[in-house]
Amino acid sequence: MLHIINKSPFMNSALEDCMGYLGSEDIVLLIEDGVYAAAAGTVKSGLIEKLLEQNEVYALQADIKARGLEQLIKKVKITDYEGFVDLIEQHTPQSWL
Amino acid sequence: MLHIINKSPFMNSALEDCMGYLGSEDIVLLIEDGVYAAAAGTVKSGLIEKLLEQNEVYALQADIKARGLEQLIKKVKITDYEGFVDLIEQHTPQSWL
Amino acid sequence: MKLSVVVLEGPYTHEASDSAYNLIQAALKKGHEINGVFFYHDGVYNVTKFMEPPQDDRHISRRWMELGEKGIDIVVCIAAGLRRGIVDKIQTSNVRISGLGQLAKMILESDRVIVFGD
Amino acid sequence: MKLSVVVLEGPYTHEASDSAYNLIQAALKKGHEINGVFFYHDGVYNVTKFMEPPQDDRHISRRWMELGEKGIDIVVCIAAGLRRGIVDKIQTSNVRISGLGQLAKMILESDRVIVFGD
Amino acid sequence: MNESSEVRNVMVVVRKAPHGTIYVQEALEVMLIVAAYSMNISVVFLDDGVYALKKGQDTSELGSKPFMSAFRALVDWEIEHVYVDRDALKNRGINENELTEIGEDENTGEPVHPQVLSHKEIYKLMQEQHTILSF
Amino acid sequence: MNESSEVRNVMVVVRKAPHGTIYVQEALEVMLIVAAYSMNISVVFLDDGVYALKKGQDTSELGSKPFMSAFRALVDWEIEHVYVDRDALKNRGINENELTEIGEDENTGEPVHPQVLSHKEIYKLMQEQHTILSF
Repeated sequence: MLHIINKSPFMNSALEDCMGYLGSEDIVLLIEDGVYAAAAGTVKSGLIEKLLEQNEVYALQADIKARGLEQLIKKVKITDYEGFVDLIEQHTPQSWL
Repeated sequence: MLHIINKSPFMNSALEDCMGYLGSEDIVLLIEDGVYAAAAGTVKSGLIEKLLEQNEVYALQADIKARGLEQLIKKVKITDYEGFVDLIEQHTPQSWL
Repeated sequence: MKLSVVVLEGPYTHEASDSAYNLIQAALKKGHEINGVFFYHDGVYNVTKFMEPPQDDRHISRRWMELGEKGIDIVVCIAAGLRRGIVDKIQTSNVRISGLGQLAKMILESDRVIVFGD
Repeated sequence: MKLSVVVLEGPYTHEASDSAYNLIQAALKKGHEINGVFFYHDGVYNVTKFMEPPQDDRHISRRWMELGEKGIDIVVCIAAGLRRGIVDKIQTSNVRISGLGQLAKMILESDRVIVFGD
Repeated sequence: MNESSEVRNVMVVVRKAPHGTIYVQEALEVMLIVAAYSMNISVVFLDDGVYALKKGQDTSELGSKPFMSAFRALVDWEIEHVYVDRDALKNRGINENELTEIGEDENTGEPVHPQVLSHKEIYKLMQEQHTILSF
Repeated sequence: MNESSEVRNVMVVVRKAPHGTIYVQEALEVMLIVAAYSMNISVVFLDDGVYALKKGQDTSELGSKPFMSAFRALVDWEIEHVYVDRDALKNRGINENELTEIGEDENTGEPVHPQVLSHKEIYKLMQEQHTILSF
């Protein structure tokens, strides 16, 4: 499964909620305000760092650039919309709205 | 000041964020999905219980009834829309959207 | 008290519109003056005239129209409306389109301004 | 891959509409088939024809209209539209109004369905 | 691209609270229609979504449509696979008996209750889906 | 009903992140207009709102309007009281020097920076307001 998170981890629980339902093969994709979770050195960085112990985490490039995020957590993979399409092709998507 | 919270404390940080900016004379009013914070016996009840040590907390009756909440934290005051009007008349409102 | 109300969210979608309406009714009942209602952001969707909600539901644009009929100044932000395609020909009667300056005027003329949104 | 896309939020207001559009463009570029776009909830606001965004901004209903022109099936939910007053006469061309059954059909016909919302 | 051969598995996930936004109400409308097509539909209430099934909701004072009464008849619409997250209930101090029934058994007339499941059980169901519609 | 006699104190509070929703963009439009009236306007960035002032935002790939460039010229619009919450920055790992300037001093030509304040200082300002517009 591809878990899609589009909310800031600072103000919304979507990412934390999703983490209770993750298989080891599952992938997490951060889009829209969800990409703030990929920023390094924040009080919420631990969430993605923990996720990365078992799962692959992607973040959408266009959203990262729009938000001016430069220091990302290592091992978070950056993808563009075409990569997003590939991820959907490979996994059933679930949006954690 | 009258701090108005309209988000569920389980999924949004508005109530916790607001608590960093409270004067001892200030009042907190829970409306819309914010009233879930007034429910007793939840993992988030502690927020309002802590608030009540210093501040008055109101919750809007129409929203409580709509959500079927019965067991509320003691000392939370129930008000109707007319009471809401009185609170606005007495205090400058700030909505923590 | 002279009260102005700002609504940032659309009808049905978010309770903001209902909360604003119910508060205004209570304020009127208590004899306060509603200086104006300002629809901004998705709030501009509150007054589209072709709404046909299910029969057992409230009719939100009609409610605002009726408040306008009573003489309450109901203003739809032109910038927010244009962006969203909510122009005067698809709006209900008794509301008017104006700029954000109208919100500034409401602030200057009111004792209190309250914002409802998401 | 046959992909269907559900959009639950309105234009400009929420990035959901942009994310959906950008994803569809990328999918088309890679040779996938877009089985349909279904606008539900506030998504129905995406195709109002009177939108006039600032000149330096994207024109969201025009984008959807152009996708429709290319033959992509763009469906606006009738129940969500009626409630909000978004009826066919204020919608852009190359989109059609239909029921939720259309969403069910898209699910039956697609390899993947993705939801964008708030 | 998925195991099921003919009948597609579709899951509607409800995570938001009712009344504050229209998400739950319009999710309900989706369930009722999708269930009418030949699909194997399941509905899962997670997080604040569990509040949608709470008994005793009364929107009369709010003036909004009492849509939640339709949850009491899901079974009549062929929606029988209705699941509720156990932790979500616990975190909100909600007992199972505070949840509405979702209809009655057509043979016995007994009330049908939503099934309370663990994260793990819900996750297993998620993995079996062709489509997950989230609200 | 408040201390100020003639000029009204109006505060615009920005708490949401930019780009995900239109809240920040439309808050900006409000600031610019309200400042043109005879009011004493202040703008406060709290919580995710602080991201609105981050340097290096580039929406070209997204296709949306680069509205945030207007924050670099707030001073030209007579918006000089611009405050940022210290804890919000710290929690997000943002240094002050990663924030955009809000214009330049009309006498010296020096860049003007938003002022970083504590909760307490911001709360004091809140208490002095006639109107607080929240986004």
